[in-house]
Amino acid sequence: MAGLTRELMALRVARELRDGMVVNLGIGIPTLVSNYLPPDHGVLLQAENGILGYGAIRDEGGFDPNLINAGGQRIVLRPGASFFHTSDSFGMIRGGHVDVAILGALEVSARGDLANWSIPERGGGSIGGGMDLAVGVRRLIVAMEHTTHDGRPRILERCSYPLTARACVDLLVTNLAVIEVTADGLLLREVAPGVTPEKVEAATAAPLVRSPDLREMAL
Amino acid sequence: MAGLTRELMALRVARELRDGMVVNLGIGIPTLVSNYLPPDHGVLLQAENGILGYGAIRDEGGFDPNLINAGGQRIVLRPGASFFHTSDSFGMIRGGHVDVAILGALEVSARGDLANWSIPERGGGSIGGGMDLAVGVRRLIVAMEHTTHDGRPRILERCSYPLTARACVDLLVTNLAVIEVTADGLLLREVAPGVTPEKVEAATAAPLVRSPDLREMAL
Amino acid sequence: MMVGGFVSAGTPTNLIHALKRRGTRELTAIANNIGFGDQLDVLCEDGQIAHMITSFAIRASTSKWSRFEEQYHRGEVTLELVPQGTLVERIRAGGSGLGGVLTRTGLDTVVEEGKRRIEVQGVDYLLETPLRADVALIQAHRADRLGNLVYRASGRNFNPLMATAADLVIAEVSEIVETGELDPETVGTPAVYVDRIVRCDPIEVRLEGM
Amino acid sequence: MMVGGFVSAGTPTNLIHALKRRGTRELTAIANNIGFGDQLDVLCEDGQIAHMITSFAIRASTSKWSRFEEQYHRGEVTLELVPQGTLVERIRAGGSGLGGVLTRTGLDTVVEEGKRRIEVQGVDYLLETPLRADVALIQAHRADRLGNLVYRASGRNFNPLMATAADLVIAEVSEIVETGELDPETVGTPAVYVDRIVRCDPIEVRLEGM
Repeated sequence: MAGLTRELMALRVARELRDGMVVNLGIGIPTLVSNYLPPDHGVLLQAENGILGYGAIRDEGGFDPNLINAGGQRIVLRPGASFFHTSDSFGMIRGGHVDVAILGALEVSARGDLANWSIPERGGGSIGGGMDLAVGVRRLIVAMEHTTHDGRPRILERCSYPLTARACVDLLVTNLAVIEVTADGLLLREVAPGVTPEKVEAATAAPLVRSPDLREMAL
Repeated sequence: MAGLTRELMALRVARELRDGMVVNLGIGIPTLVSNYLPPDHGVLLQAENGILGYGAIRDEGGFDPNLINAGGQRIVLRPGASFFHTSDSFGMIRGGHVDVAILGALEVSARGDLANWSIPERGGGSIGGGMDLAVGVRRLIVAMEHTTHDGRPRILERCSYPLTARACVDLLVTNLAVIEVTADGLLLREVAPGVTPEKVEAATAAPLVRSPDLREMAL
Repeated sequence: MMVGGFVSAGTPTNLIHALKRRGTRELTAIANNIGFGDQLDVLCEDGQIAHMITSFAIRASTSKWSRFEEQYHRGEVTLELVPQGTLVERIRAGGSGLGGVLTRTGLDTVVEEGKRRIEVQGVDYLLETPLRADVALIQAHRADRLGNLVYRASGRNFNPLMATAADLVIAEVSEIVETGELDPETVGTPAVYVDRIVRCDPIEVRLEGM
Repeated sequence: MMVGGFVSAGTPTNLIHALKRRGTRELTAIANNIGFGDQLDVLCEDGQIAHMITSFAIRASTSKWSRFEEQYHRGEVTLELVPQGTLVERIRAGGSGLGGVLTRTGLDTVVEEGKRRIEVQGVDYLLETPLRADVALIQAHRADRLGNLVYRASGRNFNPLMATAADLVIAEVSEIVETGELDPETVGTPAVYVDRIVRCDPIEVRLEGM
C-alpha cells in the first residue's frame, strides 16, 4: 500500500494543532506527533498519568521513573508543566478540558464509531484511557493505516471489533487520505501525494463523499 | 438551670478524645474543646475548610486569612499539618476517615436523630458541613445545653426542627449529663456534680434508662 | 457565577468589588458562604444577586442582618441551601464530566425533597446533579503567565474545583511570575483551567458571624 | 488489594517483592496495570493472583506473554477490565463515601454489560460501583513519622486515591523525615490515610510493553 510513512502521518496530524491547545497523544503513531511540533510550540501536551506540559520523548540521559508519558516512555518537561493524580487527570479529560486527542485505531465506522482496544480472535485487549478520551475530549483525531496488513479496509460501514465509543471520531488521518466525519457521513478532504481518490474509495468499506475542495495533502 | 458551664462541658468532651484520633469540631461549644487538650496531645484536628493538624485558636499575632478553622477563627498550625481543598476534605469526612465529630445541637431524638441547623420560626438557617459530618464520621458527640433558655427540653421523643441526619448521634454531653445513644434507647451514664438523675429525667422529654454504673462526672 | 473562598480564606475580594462597580444584575451566585462586609454580600447592596446556591446564607437568629438576609426575608432573592460537601462535589462533577453525585448526605432531611434516591449495593443514596457556571471568580496566591495557580494553606477550599466548572475562569492573585518559575509539584490548578489572571493587593476580609 | 503505580512511576516494587516472599495467595488485585518484570506480574510467578481488576492487562498481540497473560489464556485467573478514568473514580468513590460514579465512559460498549444506565438532565450515564480493598500498597517519595506523604512528578497517579480506599494502607517511601519537616503545602496524602511506612531503596521498573 502506497501513501504516507508513519512519520509523515504524524507530521500531517501535527498540522492540526495550534498554540494554546491541550492535546493528548495515544500510543503508537500519535506519540510521534510530538516530534513534529516546532521547538517553540505553544501546544500543551497532557499525559493521562498526570502531567500537563511535557515535551519530546527523551532517548538518553538519566532515567527518572516518575517522568513518563502514558505509554511509559521517558519524557522531558517544558516550562509551565504541572503534575496531578489520575483522578484529576481524568477529570480534565472527561470534563472537556482537553481540546484534542490523537488516537490510533483498529476500525472506524461511517458515523465515527471507534474500535481501538481489542481484537477478540487474538484474545483480550487493554482498555486503558482510550474510552475516557473518546468520550471526553472536544476533538478526536484518529491516526491509522488505511487498511490492515493484508489489505482489508479499516474504515467500515460499522465496526466489527468491540467499540471504544460511539460517534466520537472527528477526523481521520491515514496513510492514504484525510477524512472528516460529518453529520452527512465521511468527507474525503485530502489524498496523499500520488494517491487517487478512486484508490482511497477502493480501500474504504464505507461511503465517501468527495469534498468540493478535495486536494492533495501539503506536507 | 444548674450543672456545667460551657467550659466544663468542653472539658468533659475533651476526655472522650485519645491520641491518634482525627477529630472535627463544630461551631460553638465544640470549638472550645481544643483549649482543653493537653499541649502535647496527639489528637489530629480536622477543619472542613481544608486543614488537618491545627492547634489552638489564636487570639493575637498577625492575621493570616488562609489559616482559619471552619468557624472562620484564626488558628495555629501544629507540626505534621497538611492542607487540601474542600472536595478532598469532605471525601475525608464522608469516607469515614474522621473518627469523631463534636457538634452543637438544637434537638436530639431518642434514637439519635440530630437537628442543629434551622429554627424555622426564626427564618432560615445554614446547613454548612454539618449534614456531611453527621453522615460520615465514625462517632458523633453532641455538646449542648440540656434545655432551651426558657427551660424546654431539647432531648425529645422525636425532633421538631428540620433534621440534620437520622440516627447519627452516639453520645450527648450536656450541662446536666452524659447520655449514650444505644440500640435500646438513651442510656444515662453520668450526671453533673450536684445534679440528680431525677432532675435530668425531668429535663428530658424522652425515655432515659439509668446505666447500672451511673456516676457523677469526674472533671 | 461561581465565587471561591471560605470566609477570609481564598476569597476573590477585589474581583467581587470590580463586579459591584460594573453593576451586573440578575446574577445567580454559587459560593460556600455569602458573608458580610467585604464578601459576596457587597453585591447585595445594589441588589445584583437574584438567586443564591450556597451552604451558609441565613443565620437562625442574629442582632444584625446581612444585606442578603434582609433581601431574603423580604422575598427579593431566592436561595438553594446545599450541604457543603455536596456543594463542592456537585461542582467537581460539573467540572469533570460526571453525571452527578451519589451521597448519603441529606437523606431523610429537607435536602432530599424533589430528588431521586438511588440504591447501590443495598444502600440508599441521594442523586445530586452537577453544577456549572458561565464565570468563576477565584483567588490564588501566585500565578505564572501560562495560568498555573499556586494556593496557600486553606486558601484552596472551593477555588481549585470551581476553576474546573466554569466557561470563563478569572483568578485574582497576589503575584504573577514568568512561566517556568513555579515548581510543577506545587501547582494547585493547572494552566488549562484559567482564562484570565488579575494581580491585586489582597483586601482583608472581616469575620462577622457565619 | 490495591497496588498503586503507573508502569515505572510510583510503583511500590519493594512491597510487591515482599508480598511475593510472603506467598499470600488467592489475591484480588486492583491496579492500573500488571506490567512485566518488576511489577505486579511477579506475583503471578507462583500464581498468587486469582482475580484482577485493571485497565491494562492483556495485549492484543505480542511476541512475549507476561505470566498473567499466560495464566489468563489458560483460564487460571479472572479479569475485569475497567476504563482507566472509571477505575480511578470508582476507587475515589470507595474512599470518599460516595455511592458510585456516573460516567458516559463505556456507554454502548462491552463495559456497559450488566450495568445500570441512569439518565440525569436528559443525558445517559453508566452507574459504576465504588471499589474498596482490605490493603493498599502504595509508593511515595517522602514520608514524615506521622504518615504524611509527598509525591514526586507523575509518581502520584493512583497512589493518593488508593490511600483513601483501603482498610490498611502501607506506603513504600525513599525517605522518612521527622514530623514537621514536610512543608504542609506539598503533602499529597494527609497522615490520616496511612497506617504503615516502609523505607526502601527504589527498584527500577523496566518497560516491556503495555
